[in-house]
Amino acid sequence: MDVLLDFAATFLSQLQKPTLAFLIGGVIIAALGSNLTIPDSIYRFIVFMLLITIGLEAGMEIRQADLVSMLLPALFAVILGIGAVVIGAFVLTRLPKLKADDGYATAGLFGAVSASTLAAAMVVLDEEGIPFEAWAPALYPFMDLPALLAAIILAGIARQRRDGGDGAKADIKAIIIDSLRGSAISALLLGMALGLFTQPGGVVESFYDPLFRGLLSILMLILGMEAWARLSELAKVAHWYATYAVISPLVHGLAAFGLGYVAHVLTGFSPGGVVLLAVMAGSSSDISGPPTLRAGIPGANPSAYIGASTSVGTPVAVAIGIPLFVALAQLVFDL
Amino acid sequence: MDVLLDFAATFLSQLQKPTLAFLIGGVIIAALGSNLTIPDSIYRFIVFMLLITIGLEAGMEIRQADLVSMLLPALFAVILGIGAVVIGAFVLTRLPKLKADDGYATAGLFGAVSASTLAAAMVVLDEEGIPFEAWAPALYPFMDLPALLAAIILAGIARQRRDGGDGAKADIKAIIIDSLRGSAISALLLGMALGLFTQPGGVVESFYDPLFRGLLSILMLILGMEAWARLSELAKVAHWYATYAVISPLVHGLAAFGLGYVAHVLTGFSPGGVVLLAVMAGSSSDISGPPTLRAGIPGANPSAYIGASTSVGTPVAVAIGIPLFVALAQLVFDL
Amino acid sequence: MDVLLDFAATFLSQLQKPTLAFLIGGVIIAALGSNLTIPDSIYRFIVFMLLITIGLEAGMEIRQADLVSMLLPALFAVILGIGAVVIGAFVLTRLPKLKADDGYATAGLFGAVSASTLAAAMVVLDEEGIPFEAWAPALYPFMDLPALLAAIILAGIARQRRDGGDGAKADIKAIIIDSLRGSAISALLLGMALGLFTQPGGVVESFYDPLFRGLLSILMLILGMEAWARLSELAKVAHWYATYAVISPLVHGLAAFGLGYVAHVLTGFSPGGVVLLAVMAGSSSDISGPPTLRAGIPGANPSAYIGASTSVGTPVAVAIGIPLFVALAQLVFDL
Amino acid sequence: MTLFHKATKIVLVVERLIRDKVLAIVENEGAKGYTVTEGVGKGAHGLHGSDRPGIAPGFTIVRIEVIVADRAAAERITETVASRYFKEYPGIVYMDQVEVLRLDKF
Amino acid sequence: MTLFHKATKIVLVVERLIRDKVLAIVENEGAKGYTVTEGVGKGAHGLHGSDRPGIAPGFTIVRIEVIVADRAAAERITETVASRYFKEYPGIVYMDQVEVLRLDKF
Amino acid sequence: MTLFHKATKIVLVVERLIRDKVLAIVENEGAKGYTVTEGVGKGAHGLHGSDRPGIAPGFTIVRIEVIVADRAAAERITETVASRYFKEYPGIVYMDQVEVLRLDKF
Ligand SMILES: Nc1ncnc2c1ncn2[C@@H]1O[C@H](COP(=O)(O)O)[C@@H](O)[C@H]1O
Ligand SMILES: Nc1ncnc2c1ncn2[C@@H]1O[C@H](COP(=O)(O)O)[C@@H](O)[C@H]1O
Ligand SMILES: Nc1ncnc2c1ncn2[C@@H]1O[C@H](COP(=O)(O)O)[C@@H](O)[C@H]1O
Ligand code: NA
Ligand code: NA
Ligand code: NA
Repeated sequence: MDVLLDFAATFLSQLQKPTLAFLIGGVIIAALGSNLTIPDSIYRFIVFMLLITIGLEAGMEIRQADLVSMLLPALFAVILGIGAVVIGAFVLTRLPKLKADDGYATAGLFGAVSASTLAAAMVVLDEEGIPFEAWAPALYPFMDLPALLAAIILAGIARQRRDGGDGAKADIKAIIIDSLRGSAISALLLGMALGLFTQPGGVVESFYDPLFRGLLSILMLILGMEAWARLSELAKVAHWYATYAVISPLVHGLAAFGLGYVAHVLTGFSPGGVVLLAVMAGSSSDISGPPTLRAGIPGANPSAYIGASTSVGTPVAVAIGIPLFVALAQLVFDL
Repeated sequence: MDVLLDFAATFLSQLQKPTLAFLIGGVIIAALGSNLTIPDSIYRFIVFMLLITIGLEAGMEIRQADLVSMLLPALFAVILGIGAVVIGAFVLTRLPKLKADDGYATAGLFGAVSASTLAAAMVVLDEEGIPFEAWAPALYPFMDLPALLAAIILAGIARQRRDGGDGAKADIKAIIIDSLRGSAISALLLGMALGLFTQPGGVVESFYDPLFRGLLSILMLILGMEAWARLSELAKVAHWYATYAVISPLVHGLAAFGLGYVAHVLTGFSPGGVVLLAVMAGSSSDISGPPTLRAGIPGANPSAYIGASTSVGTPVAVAIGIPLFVALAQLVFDL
Repeated sequence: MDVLLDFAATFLSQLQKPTLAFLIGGVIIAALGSNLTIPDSIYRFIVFMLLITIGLEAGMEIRQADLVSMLLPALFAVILGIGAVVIGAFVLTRLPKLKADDGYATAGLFGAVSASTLAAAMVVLDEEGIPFEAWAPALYPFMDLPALLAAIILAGIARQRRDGGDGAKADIKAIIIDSLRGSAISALLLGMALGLFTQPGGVVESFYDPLFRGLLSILMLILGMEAWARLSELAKVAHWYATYAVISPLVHGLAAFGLGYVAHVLTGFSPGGVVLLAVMAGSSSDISGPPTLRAGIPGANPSAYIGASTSVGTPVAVAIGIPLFVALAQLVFDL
Repeated sequence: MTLFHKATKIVLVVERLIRDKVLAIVENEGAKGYTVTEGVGKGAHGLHGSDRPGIAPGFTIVRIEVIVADRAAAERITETVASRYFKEYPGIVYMDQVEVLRLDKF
Repeated sequence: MTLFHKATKIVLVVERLIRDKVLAIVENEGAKGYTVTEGVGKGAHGLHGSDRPGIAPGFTIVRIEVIVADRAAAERITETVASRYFKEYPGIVYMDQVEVLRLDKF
Repeated sequence: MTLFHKATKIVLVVERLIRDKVLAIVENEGAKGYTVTEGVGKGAHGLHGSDRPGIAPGFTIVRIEVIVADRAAAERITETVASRYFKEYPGIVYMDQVEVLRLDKF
C-alpha cells in the first residue's frame, strides 16, 4: 500500500520533471499530428554526447573505485540480461501466431539496455538526491551485450532445428565484436577509456556535464514523438507484443531490484546503483540493439521488435519504471 | 525630429550589437560570394531551440499572469494579422502585371510573423533593459495564423470567382489544423505547454536560456546569407514586391505600435510588449508561412513571396523596424 | 638533451590532456573498427564555430593591438607558406615514381594551415599558461593562401612545360578569390570583421568561448577517426608521401620557430605567438586546402594528398609538433 | 534469359510537399512498392531546393521510382498523377521498359 | 552515332545494412564502378526509412546503379545478389539497356 | 498510347565540384530542366564520398538526370560534357530512350 502511495507521489512529481514531461510532450504533439521533427544528425549527436559523458564520468570514477565492489553487480547484470532473454524467448515463441524469429528478436531487445532510459534515471536520481556509484551506469554493456547475443544464438539454434544447415555457431565471435563496435557502446567505452587513462576533468565540467540535462530533455522529446509514430506499425503486429512490452519492463526491473538489493547487502552496492540496475533491466534497447539484431536475426521483422520497444517498452520504462524503482528504493532503504 | 535622432542613435548602437551585426555580416559575406554554409539540420535545430525556449518562458510566466490582461493584446494581434493581409492583398492584386495568387501569398507572408525577428527583438529589449511580459511573445500565433488563413481564404474566393469550381471553403478547418501542426508553431506551443503544466525551470536556466543569444546570432548570420542569396530570385519578379516589402513592415509595425499603445493605456500592456507587438506585425514569416501558403495557394510562385519576405522584409524588419520601434518606445514611454 | 627531456615531460602530460587524448582515442576506436560516426553536419558546424570564435577574438584584440607589431610575423607567415611549398615541390617532384601533380598538391597542403591543429595549440597554450597575442591565430590566412597559390601556380607552370597549351596564369586572381571564399577562411574573416567593427563581447563570452574546448575535443575525435580511416587510401599511394608527411611538419615547424624567434627579438612577438607560428607551419591543411587544390590541380589524385595530410600530417603535427614546440618555447624563453 | 521478365518503370519527379499524395495514387493504382530519393532540380517552375538552409524542405524535389509488371497500371499511375497535379504543381513523369527478376514482386 | 555503345545498366535497391556486401559482389563479378544514392522505399517488407530520427540508419534504402559493357556480367551480378540476399533481405533488382560513351570504362 | 512521346534521357555522374559547370552546359545545349541527386560512387578514380565526415563535400558524386525531346540535343550535351571534363575529372554519362507525357516540357 505504502509503496503505491509513495509511487503515486513520486510519479506525480516526476510528471512535472523535465525528463518525463518532455517525453510525454513528444507523444502528445506527435499524436496531434505535429510536423515538428528534430533532424536525424542532431539526434545521433545527442545520443553520442550522452553516452560519452556517461562514459567519461564512469571512467574518472573507476580510477578511485575498488574494482571488487563492481564484480557482483557486473555479474548480476550479465545474469539479468541473459535471463530476461531466455524467459522472454520461451514465452514469446510459445504464444499463438507469433513468428519464432520475431519472438527471439523482441526478447533480445527487452533484455538489452536503453541508453536514454538510463540517462533519464541518472538525472532523476540526481534530482532526488539519491547517490550512486558513477561506475554504475558502466554496467550497461554487461547487460546489453549478453542479452543481444543470447537472442541471436537462440534464434540461430532454432533456425538450425527448423531447416538444418550450418548454424550461427560460427559467427558468435563476429557478433560480439560487431556489437562492441556499435556506435552506442563504443561511445560509452571510448568515454570510459578517456576518463580512466586521461585527465578530461576540465572539459567534462565545462562542456559535457552542463549540456547533459538539456540534451536529454530533447532526446526525451524525440523518443516521445518516435513512440507515437511507431504505434501504428506496432498495431499491425500481434498484440502479444504490446502485452509483453508492458509487463516485461516491470518484471525485469523488479527482478533486478532484488538482485541489486543482494549486492547492496553483500558488497554495499549503493541504493542509487540498485535503482540504475533495475532501470537498465527494465529498459529495452532503442539504439544499439536493432541493427545488431537485424544482422543477427535477418528473418525477424523489425517493425515487430522495434515497435514494441520504442512505442511501449521505453515509455513504460521511463514513465512507470523509473518512478516505481525510485519509490521502492526510498521505501526499502528508507531514504 | 527627436524620433529620428533617437532612432539614429539607437540604430547606430544596434549596428554594433551582435544580433544586427551578424545579420549584416551574413549579407556581406554572401555578397562577396563566400562558400560558407551552415548545415540545414543545424539551422532547423536552432529555430527549434529558439521557439521552444520562447514558449517555455512564456508558459512559465503565464502561470502567474492574469489572463485578462492578455485578452486585448491577443485580440489586437488577430486584428493586425488579418488587417495587414486584407490591405496588402487589396493593394497587390490591383497593381499592374502582378499575378493575383502571388499577391495574396505575399500579403499573407507579410501579415504573418517571423520567429527569428521576434527573437531578435527580445534580445534587443533585454540589452536595452526594456521589460516586457514573458507571455508577450506568445501572441505570435494569434497574429500568424489568422494572417495565413486570411490570405488562403481570399485567394480561394478569388479563384472561385475566376474559374468557378468548388472553393477552398471546405478546407478552412484543414488549413487551420495544418498550420497549427507546422514545426515552428508546434515548437512554440509545446514549449508553452511544458512551461505551463510542468517544472522545466531548472533545464531552462541551465540549458535553453544560456544558448539563446548565441544560437540567435548564428540564425541571424544564416538569415543574412539567405537574404542575399534570394535577391537574385526576387529580381526576376515584379519590382512592386520589393517596394511593398520595404514599406509594409514599417506601416504594419507602426499600426501595431498604435494599437499596442491603446492596450498600454487600457490594460497596462508593458512598453516592451508594445514593441514586440509592433515587431511581430512588422515582421514577415520566414519559417512557418511558406509551406502553409504553398499548400494553400498552389497557384502562387514561391520565388515571389519567399524572395520578398526573406530578401527584403526580414532585413528591413530587423535592421530598421526593431531600432525604430525601440526608439519610439523610449520616446513615447520616456524610458 | 634537455629539450628531449622537457619534450618527453610535456609530451606525456599532453597525452593526458583532452585535446591529444581525444585525437588518439579517435584513432584507436577507428582502428578497432568502431561504427561510431559524428554526423557530417555536426563536423562542419564545429569547424565553423571554432573558426568564427578564433576570428572574433582576434578581431576584438586587433582593435587594441598596434598593427606594426603584426607586420613582421605576417610577412614571415607568407614566407613560410611559400617556402614550404617550393621546397616540398622540389623534393616530391624529384622522387622516384611520384606523379608531378600529386607532388605539387601534397606540398601545397603541407605548406597550408590546419585550423583544427591551430585551435588545439591555442588550448594547450592556455592550459600551459603561455600567453599569446589574440591576433596571432589571425596569421592563418597569411600562410595558408600563399601556400595553396604557390602549389597551384607551380603545378600550372609545370603542366604548361609538359603539354604546352594555355597556362594557369590567367586564373591566379580567380584562385585567390576562390580560396578567400572557402568556408574555413571566410568564417575566420567574418569573425575578425565582427570582432573588429562590432561589440560581440557579450555573446562571445556567454556562448562562443565556453563551447570552444568542448567542440575542439569532439573535432579531435573526428580527426583521429579520419586519420585511421584514410590510412588505407594512403597505403595505396607511394610511400614517399608518408615519409614526407612525417618529416615535413617538424621541419616546417622548427623553421617557423626560428623566424618567430627573430620576430620576438625584433618586435617583441610573444613566446606563445612564436609557438602558434610554428604550429601553423607544422600543420597541414585538412579543411580549406583540399577543395582549392582539387579545383586548381585537377590532375592530382586527392587520395594521395588528403591521405598524407589527414592520416599522417595532422596527427604528427598535433601529437608531436605541439608538445615539441611548447617544450622548445619553455626552454628558449625559459618559461 | 527465361529468368528475366519485361516490366515498366515509372519515374515521377515532384515537390516533396505532395510526395505522400502522389505515393497514395501509386499504391492505389496497384504498384507493389516504390523507391524515393531526394534531390534538387530545375524546370519550368524554376529552381527547386538548394544546399542553402532556410528553404522550406517541402519545396525540394523527390524522385519516385516505381516498377510495375502491368503496363496498363503504369499508364494509370502516370495519367492520374499528371492530370491531378501537373496543372498546378511542378513535376514530370516518364516511363521506361526494364527487365526484372521475380515478376511476382511487381 | 558510332560514338555510342550499348551497355547494360543494373539497378539494385537494398537495405543499407547489406550495401557493402552487395557492392563487393558487384565488383567481384567484374563491374568497373557503381553509383549509390540513399533513399526511402516501400515494398513487400513494408516501409523502409523515414524522415523521423531514431530509425537505425542501416534500415534505409540504397539505390545502387551499375553499368557494365558485358551483358553476361550484368546477369551474373543480378543473379548472385538475388540468390544470396533476396530470400531473407528486402530488395529488388532490374536491368535496362543504355548507350554509353567510352565503352572501356564499363 | 498516343499520349506518350519518345524522349531521350541523359544521366551524368560527376563530382559535385563541377556540378554547376556541367549544369550550365546542360542548359546551354537546350535542356529545359534537370534533376540532381547526391550520392557516393566508385570508379576508375577510386572511391568518391563516404559517410565519414571531413571529406570535402565537393568530392561527393552528383547524379544529374536530364530529359530532352531532341536526340541531337542529348548527344550535344553528352559530347560537350565528356570532351570538356572527362579527360581530367571523374565522371560517366549514359543515354536511354524513355516515354514522356507533355512533350513540350522537354
Ligand atoms: N527536362 C527535365 N529533365 C529532368 N528533370 C526535369 C526536367 N524538367 C523538370 N524536371 C524536374 O521536375 C521538377 C519540376 O519541373 P517543372 O514543373 O518543369 O518546374 C524540376 O525541378 C526538375 O527536378
Ligand atoms: N515495385 C517497386 N518499385 C520500386 N521500388 C521497389 C518496388 N518494390 C520494392 N522496391 C524497393 O525495394 C525495397 C525493398 O523491397 P521489398 O523487399 O519488396 O520490401 C523497397 O523498400 C523499395 O525501396
Ligand atoms: N560502371 C559504372 N557504373 C555506375 N557508375 C559508375 C561506373 N563507373 C563510374 N561510375 C560513377 O562515376 C564516378 C566517377 O567515375 P570514374 O571517373 O570512373 O572514377 C564514380 O564515382 C561512380 O559514381
Ligand atoms: Na532490459
Ligand atoms: Na507581419
Ligand atoms: Na603548414
